[in-house]
Amino acid sequence: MQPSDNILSIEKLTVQFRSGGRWITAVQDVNLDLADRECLGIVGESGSGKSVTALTVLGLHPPKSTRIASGRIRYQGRDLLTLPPRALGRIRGAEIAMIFQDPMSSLNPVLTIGDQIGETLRIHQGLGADDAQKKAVELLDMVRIPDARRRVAEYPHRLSGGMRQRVMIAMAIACRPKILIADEPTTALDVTVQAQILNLLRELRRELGMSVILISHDMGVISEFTDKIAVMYAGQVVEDAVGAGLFEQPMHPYTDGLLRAIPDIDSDTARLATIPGSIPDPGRPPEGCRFHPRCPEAVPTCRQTAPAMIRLSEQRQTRCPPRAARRSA
Amino acid sequence: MTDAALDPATVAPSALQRGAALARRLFRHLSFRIGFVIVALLVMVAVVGPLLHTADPTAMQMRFRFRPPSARFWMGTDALGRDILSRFVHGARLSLVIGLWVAILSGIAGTIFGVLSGYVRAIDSLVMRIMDALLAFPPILLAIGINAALGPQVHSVIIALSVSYIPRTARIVRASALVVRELDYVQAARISGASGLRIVLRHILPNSVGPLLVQLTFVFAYAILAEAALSFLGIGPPPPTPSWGNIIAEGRDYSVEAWWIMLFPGLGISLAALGMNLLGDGLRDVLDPRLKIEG
Amino acid sequence: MTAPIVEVTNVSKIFPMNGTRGRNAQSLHAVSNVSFSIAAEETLGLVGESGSGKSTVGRMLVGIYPATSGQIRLFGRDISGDAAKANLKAVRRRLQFVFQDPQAALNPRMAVGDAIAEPLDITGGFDRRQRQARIEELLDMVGLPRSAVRRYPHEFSGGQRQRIVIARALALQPDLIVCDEAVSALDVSMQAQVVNLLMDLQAQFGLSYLFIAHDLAVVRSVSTRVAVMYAGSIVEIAPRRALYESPSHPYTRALLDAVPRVRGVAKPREMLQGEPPSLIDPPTGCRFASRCPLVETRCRVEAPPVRTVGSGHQAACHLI
Amino acid sequence: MLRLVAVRLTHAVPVLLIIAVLAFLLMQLLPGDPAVLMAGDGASAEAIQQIRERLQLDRPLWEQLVSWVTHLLSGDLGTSLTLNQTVVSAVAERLPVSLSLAVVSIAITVPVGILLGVIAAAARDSWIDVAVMAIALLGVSVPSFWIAILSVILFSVTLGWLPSAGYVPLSDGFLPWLLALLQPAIVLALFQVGFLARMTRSAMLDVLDQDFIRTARAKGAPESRVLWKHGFRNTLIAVLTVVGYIFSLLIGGSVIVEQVFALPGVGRLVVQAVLARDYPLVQGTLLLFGFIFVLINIATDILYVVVDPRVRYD
Repeated sequence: MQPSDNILSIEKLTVQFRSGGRWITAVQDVNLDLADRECLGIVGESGSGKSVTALTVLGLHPPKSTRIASGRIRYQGRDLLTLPPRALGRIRGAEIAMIFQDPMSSLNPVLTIGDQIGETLRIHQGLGADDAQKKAVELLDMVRIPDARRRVAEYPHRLSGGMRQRVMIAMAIACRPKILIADEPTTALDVTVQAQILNLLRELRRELGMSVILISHDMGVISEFTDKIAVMYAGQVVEDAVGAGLFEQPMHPYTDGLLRAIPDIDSDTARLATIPGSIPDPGRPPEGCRFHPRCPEAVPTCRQTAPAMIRLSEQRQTRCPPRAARRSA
Repeated sequence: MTDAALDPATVAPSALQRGAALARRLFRHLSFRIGFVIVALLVMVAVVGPLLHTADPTAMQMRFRFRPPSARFWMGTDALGRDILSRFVHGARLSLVIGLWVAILSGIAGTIFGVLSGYVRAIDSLVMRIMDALLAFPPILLAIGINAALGPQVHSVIIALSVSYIPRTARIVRASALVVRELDYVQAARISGASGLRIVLRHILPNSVGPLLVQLTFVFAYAILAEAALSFLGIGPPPPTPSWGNIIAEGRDYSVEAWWIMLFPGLGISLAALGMNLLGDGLRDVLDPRLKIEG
Repeated sequence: MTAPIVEVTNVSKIFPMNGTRGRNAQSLHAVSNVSFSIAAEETLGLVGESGSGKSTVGRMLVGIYPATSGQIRLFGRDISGDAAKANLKAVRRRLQFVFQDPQAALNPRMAVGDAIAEPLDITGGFDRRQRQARIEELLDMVGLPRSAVRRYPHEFSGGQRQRIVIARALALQPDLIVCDEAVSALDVSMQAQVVNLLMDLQAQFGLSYLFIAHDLAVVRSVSTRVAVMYAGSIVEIAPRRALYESPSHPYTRALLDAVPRVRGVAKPREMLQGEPPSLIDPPTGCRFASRCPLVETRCRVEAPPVRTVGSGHQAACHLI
Repeated sequence: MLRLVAVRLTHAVPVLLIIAVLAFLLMQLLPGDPAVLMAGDGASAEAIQQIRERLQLDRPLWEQLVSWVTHLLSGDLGTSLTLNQTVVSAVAERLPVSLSLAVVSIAITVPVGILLGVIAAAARDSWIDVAVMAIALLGVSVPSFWIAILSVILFSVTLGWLPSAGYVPLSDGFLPWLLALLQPAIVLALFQVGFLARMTRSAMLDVLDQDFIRTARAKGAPESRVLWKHGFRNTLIAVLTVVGYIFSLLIGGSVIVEQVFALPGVGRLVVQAVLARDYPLVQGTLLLFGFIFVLINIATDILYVVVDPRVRYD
């Protein structure tokens, strides 16, 4: 794949947190590419580093307790990680926008939703208060909030969770960004509302021609929404794939285990498959492959050498050498 | 962390080890460290001082009036020729004793009122109304009033200041009782049929200790400041008693010529309050980073 | 078949709203006219979206909230009537509850051993040795090492904490455990472990569960029968296969449709618009009428009757 | 809004009543015979009897209480034992001085305290934060009467910039008034600035950790906007609460500062009253301060509604 195809490239990103006087690696050596108008899904359990990766793109990680140990994030020929704050500020919200998991706490409780949507426009397009308010009404219409003219003057606490997430989306698309990063956008919502929000995102993406990075712990959401998927475990991408191949033939034992552990809504299961053990302490990741203590397929080398990503085809990569070897054999 | 807890081979740390671990975390906190050193020094001065420096704090030696600090009188002498160092040391003892008693008394009473109104809904509004009314009197003024009623003695200062800090302490305990009593583990205890007393003793009190301790450290600091102010106004322990506030009040008229009289006790008060405030900051950050307690 | 251990008949719960008294007093109709039963060794799954009242039902069952009207009988005793207090006390030992958030369900200042033994301590009658032995037995049951006794909750991960909560719930050998979103806060891999543990314990001790959850797939994997709640009412109740394979209420169908699937191609969606009605002033007719794709005039006026669709399969809809 | 004010005022009535009873009971706390204590050492039996009658101490407790509250309702706080005037007129005479001091001091405290707190929070854990917080910590640790004396030595005695004592009424001109009050007001403000700065910082740190701050940054909002519009606006409830509390600190502090700077205010009156055992005067002034504080609390509660749309009182 040529780099020029990609609107955003995360290259060898390693992010560390300070905890108890030590630097702990939260994200290690992550490589991800986002092509124009593509939807990239990042899936993983809590502590896998998926949200940290997304926050780092816009420099929204807490600056004091976090450091970028290595890596580049290339966007339009520039490295977002080395951009001065003002230049990054011009990109945030205007070219790359983001929505978050909890629409309850992500909106400022003391400002009206009109103020908050309009603010994006006032910052980036220098709109006056009245114009911003007018645009806010249009945007509320765009995210299918009924009675937008009245709702624009409401405070967030008067809206339901689904409505608030729509407001967040209105805020994010106000400046027609090229990239939308959605960090667990439907996790806090009910399943029927989730369906509405995902549908809205799908339509807006088509209408505005956005590229999307969707982060979720829900394999179902990722599977239905994205073109390309990266699976993260303990700070690393363990497998990535273009298309649905990942679900049909996982190339990493972790992905495999995760897919088996999900109860199936379409059949009666007698007993769920499990992944033994629990997620490793990020302060003391296991030697060798990070998944080996829980892996049913581990061989001696897995305990000693930390594997790198292995390219299997144009569409697929894995961090599991035994599986890669078996496939090529 | 999770792996160690699961590993049957590792032994769970004892209460002593847990205490030591907490102490280590506290001492990693710079504020706590500085505060601890200051308070420890003052406690040493107050406890050991009178044994080493045996000069009588009330003995007047007219020959030695207004002596500046020297090898013989480290902090100089006052208008009546009394040794300031000796008075300073006794003042330190008095300040710390008053601070400690105020913290203990207002802590006990505040906890009782706080738990009662936080847990027993029926009396909440009555107790809180009374606390509001008490809160309406600024501590110094309330202390002045109570002191006026009880007469100028050390114990009336202690009672007065304790009473004035009860409402704030009660509010803190009540606030954490209100939070804890709605938590799932209290619900679980209720489902199992736990009595109100058990819930208070096993669940609410242990989880209010942190905020309470932090609050009481600040109360300690304020009590020292308030006692000094009362003494300075002449409403504290009566004059011959060597209290820091008294020394400053007596030295005030000579503050330009004999600056040392009021300098050292002032430094003493500031250091004591500073030390306790620093301890409080450290405790707050370590025990519960989300706490916002002060006064 | 023996008598059910739980019989809930026409139960409603109305919460007075805070701060509104007198003339414009308002109240929240959290649960309206709910009936179901649970047999011994059975799991009844209770699904619904947030605000559907499923959690309130669970809490009424263990006596956290008294029912406003209707009857709740546990093990043959009425815990909603005049002798509610005495009857609840009599059955308390046989009831337990597992909460959603294992973080909040454990007192951070109480060692794991003491937390597990709390029901024993409250009931009394266990000497030191018996208590210790029971704690160790319980830790074995839920798959935690005995060294956990003197540790504190913060030393454990979410999944392990949920095991501790389950151990505490098992302490007095209850017959019924209400699991309120017991695995919702856990990651997929932890969730599967805890679900399997709950199933194993049920087989071992003959437990009954009321399994409250919003995750339809998890509910299918654990339940014998499933009830679906919407806006305070049960709209459909059926044995699990019947409910998932041939749902008859339009809401159940929409709910099942809305779940994103990992495997297989997504079916064309019949997507629900809007959001559930306010329960402060609930609609008179069918509560689902405002969002129902099949809505007719009578749905808006008349509350739908409960109809039997198949064996043990009932739904409240005019159109069946 | 008007209804809200009315509701809050009715809620305050029981508190005000309790305050009145407390002030009354304070008198009853006196060990032994209050009349003897008040008359002072070596007073004649007639003098004691006179005081007893004047204060109605010979009547049963509840009758005294009823009479005290009834008089209170008609605005009668009794007569001073030492000043030859009613308590109300004695207080009214001195109130302008104390109010002037309070106004100047608050005018210094609020902007400075908030600014320091916000700056420290914005620069969290940097040397700026450490320095600002060290200053704030000194503010809440150094006794004001001591710093007052040191300040007089420096600014009045040595440099001669500011008057060391006395009050100039506002009617004599704004500048002389301000000049007379500047030094005491600053000394008085030190503790409160420290207090407010510490509380503002911790409230800000709390808010800056919230998700909506991240949203604001994700929008591309410049840091100053994030800090003030999104951060500080959400601390207003906490800051308001502290400012309300600061009024009570201010009243307490003014007692001390008025003493040091010889300002003829209410605070000084209280101290004189206590030292002279003029109990009706002590009672009356305590009551006044209590009432003021309750009114300030009501004002704070009402302002909550203004600054935060989520707060509603029904």
